Amino acid sequence: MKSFLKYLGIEPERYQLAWISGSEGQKFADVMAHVVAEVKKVGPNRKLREEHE
Amino acid sequence: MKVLPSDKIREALNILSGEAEVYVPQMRDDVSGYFIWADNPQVELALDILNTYMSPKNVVLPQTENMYSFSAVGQDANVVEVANPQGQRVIFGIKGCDLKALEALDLAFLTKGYEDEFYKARRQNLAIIARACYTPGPACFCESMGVDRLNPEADVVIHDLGNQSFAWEPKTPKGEELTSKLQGVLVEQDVKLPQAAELKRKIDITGLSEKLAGMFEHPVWDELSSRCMNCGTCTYVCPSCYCFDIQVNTRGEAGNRFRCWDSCMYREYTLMAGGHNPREYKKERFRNRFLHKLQFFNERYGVNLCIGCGRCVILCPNGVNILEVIDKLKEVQVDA
Amino acid sequence: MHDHGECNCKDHGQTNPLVPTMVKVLKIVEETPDVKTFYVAGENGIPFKVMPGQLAMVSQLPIGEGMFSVSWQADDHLQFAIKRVGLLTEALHDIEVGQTLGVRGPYGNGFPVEACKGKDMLFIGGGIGLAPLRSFIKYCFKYRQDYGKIKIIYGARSYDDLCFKQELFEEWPQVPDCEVFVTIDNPEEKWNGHVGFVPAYLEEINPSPQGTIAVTCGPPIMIKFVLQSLEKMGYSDEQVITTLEMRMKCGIGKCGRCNIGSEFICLDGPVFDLTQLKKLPPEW
Amino acid sequence: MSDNTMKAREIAKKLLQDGTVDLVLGWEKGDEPYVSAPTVIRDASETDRLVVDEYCIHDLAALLTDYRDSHDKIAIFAKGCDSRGIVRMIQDRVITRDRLYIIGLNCSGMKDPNEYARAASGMSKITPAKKATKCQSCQYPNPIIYDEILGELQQPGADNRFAEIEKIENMTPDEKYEFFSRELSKCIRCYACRNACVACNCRTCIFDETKPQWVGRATDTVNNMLYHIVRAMHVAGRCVECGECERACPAGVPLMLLNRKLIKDVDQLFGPYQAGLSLEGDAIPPLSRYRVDDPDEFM
Repeated sequence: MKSFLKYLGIEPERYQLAWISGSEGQKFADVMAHVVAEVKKVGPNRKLREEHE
Repeated sequence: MKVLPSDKIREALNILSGEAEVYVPQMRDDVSGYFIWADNPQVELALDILNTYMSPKNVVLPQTENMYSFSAVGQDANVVEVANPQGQRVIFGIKGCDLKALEALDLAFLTKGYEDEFYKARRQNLAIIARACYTPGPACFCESMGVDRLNPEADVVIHDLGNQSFAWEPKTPKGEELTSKLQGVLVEQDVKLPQAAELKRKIDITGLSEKLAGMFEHPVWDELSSRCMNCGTCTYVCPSCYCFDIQVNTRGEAGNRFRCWDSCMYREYTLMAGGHNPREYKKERFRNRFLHKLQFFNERYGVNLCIGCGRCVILCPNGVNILEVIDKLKEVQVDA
Repeated sequence: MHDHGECNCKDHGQTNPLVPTMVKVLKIVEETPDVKTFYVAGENGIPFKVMPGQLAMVSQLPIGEGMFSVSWQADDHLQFAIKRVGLLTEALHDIEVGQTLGVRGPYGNGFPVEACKGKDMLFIGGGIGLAPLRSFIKYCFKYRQDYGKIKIIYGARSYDDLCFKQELFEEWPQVPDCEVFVTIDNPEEKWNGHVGFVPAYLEEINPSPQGTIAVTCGPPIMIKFVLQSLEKMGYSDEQVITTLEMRMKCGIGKCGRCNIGSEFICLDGPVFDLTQLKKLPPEW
Repeated sequence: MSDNTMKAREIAKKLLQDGTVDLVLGWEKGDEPYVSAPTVIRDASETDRLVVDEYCIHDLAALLTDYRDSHDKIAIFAKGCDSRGIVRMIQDRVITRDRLYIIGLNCSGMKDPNEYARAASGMSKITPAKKATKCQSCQYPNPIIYDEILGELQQPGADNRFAEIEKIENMTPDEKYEFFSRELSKCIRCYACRNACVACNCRTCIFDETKPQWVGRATDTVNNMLYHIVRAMHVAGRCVECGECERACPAGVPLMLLNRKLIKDVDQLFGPYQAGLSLEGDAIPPLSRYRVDDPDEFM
């Protein structure tokens, strides 16, 4: 899925997978921070969005 | 007679686009259809091909059309704004067969107790510049379906003189109005209209509608529908198929209700909430489409719904051919 | 094309027949575990007049629209009995009093109330099929003197599934010259009435076709068997009326899906008598 | 190909006469020389309607979904790609192998009747190719499974199936999105690609669902893209690359660019795998089974 979305032009940073168990709270926080940083770097998403006319 | 020279066509379209949305046949990659000229005037006009794959019905019945927007907050909701597609429209280059389909759509949308306001708004202020058809294609059988291809009922009829310039023949007051708007580009020339080629395909459907009335349970329908795969291609490219679906598009506390094309070939077209489906199987849906084309519409409005343009014959992936279907239906014995 | 009786479906609030007018839900009555009756009205009373058997499109704007028979048109409100089967009906069953809904209509030809005057009436209903019949039954009670003897045969899967129990067991049997026969599919302890399917029960009661009009509505399979039983019992085609159910989207005979042959259920129907039905292809 | 037609008719007549099968799924000529169309024949006397020629391009396996609930025994003609479609149908439990009598055709590449119809129609100026696009780089011209075989063995063509894919992969994200949104905005949602596809054989398709409605029916670019992304993902690992979706599309959307990308990914990520090549145990599509050594770099 990740490679397919990249193929369609969605920046890879926008679609990330992580396997975090319920007890790994810290890892969850780190992954979230990482994702936010990455997506901020890429900027607001204009793709696959309905433009309201 | 007035003539629109080939090098002035673009200019004429730009003039008309001043006060109206002008729909012209254009080629998008290898799909041709009727698109708004002002959207991309640089694209070549598809006037040198017989007809467009996508029929011009999207001019009066867009594939997706917003009906009304609403807001729904908590317990109360109300309609905010109802779409009202006013504004002048001109269709340039439509042929006699598609025009006859437009008449069938008028019957469906504007008669029998209710008028469809959205359709009416688009249809009423539509000026029609029709193209007389001198060079029919192999799959055309429009004359057997009562289409006058050389003299269609339009505001202006244009005749292709062979060198991409068109004889311009206004027919109605609206046509005269268009002519006066374009008198800067039209030139006066005496002109010889080309010789009309004969139609290769003729088919006689007299009495077919009555015969079909007694053939609902006939086993021929199994055989005819066996090759169909129930996709929606034939209904979407057909100029006279008009079935639509009403859907809602909700974004939080606001949204809009829109309508979009639908096809009787889809299983969920008649699937009811409780699970009952009067046309559950492919044969029933296939039969319903052809009966609607050749019998039901005729019984209800007195006109056939098939106008012989041949698009479904050309574009069906599995080679279902309405001409073969008609021949088979005529040839089959009805015992009851 | 059937005339619309005295109803004036042209002068409702909206000129565009596809755009709903807003109404508020005044009262919700729980008929059975999956059927509720909704009492709705606009600011100035009923949004439009409705004849028995006519339909209206009820819409919860963000969810969707659905066509329902108007179970009764009182002076100040409309009643819809709605069974929970799909996306919209599930949402409708979660709403409370005060909710705003969209309504448009009335659609369809409705029952031939004039033509049935002076006749004995036989109503045969199954499950939620009683909802459209109820509009005609209450109309007959309202103008009781215009109609002869009334028999109501009604069945459902179980006791809980019987709709309008209060009217069925208390009110309607008190109406002069009106008999009510109720059955359920399989026996239950707290039920000592008749047990069995409606078509079988109908043949058991065997009401004479003399001067009678039979009106039936229910699941398609029940209608088909009831029609056979009525024919066996000597009812001529003109004496048998049914109201049918199809998927409907526009309600004004345009979108093309509710057709039986060349007739549209939402416009030329939903009420047909057997002579008309027999002319149409058996596809409903 | 004409002696194949003779043989095909004999086989079909024999099968119908001795009751091995109840119906024959093959092709018959339309009223134009370039039209061969699928047909179902149940009566032995009508088998001379059958034809096997260079326009018999349809994957007849796609029509098997009409017989999933019946008990008919079916004789079906199958080229290389069609036989992979039959494997797909069997693995997806649409039909069982014993109900099928497969008449294999070693295929040297077909012409696309639709392309010829469009060229002859006067509605387009394309010149029809001698060999249909879907047959250009065909790797499996000979049927994978069959009960009887017609024609000589064929050699597979050069394998440049993924040339286009690599070209797109090297584009920038914006170029890629621009390309696909333009191509997919042409889609008119007629679902010919879904109905022509042997891997799309669900009883109730996700796009017919209304509770909830996953993909809107509006034909704006986003809904179209969502439709094609979801459909491509659903057939990922199961698509037998028969090319019927692209051939059936009236709007000319290059659907194989999506499917071939997923075929390449599944092949590389989940071990060497091509769909529909064998009915043995381990040939189950990789995305339909779990293996401990499946890649999971996100763990």
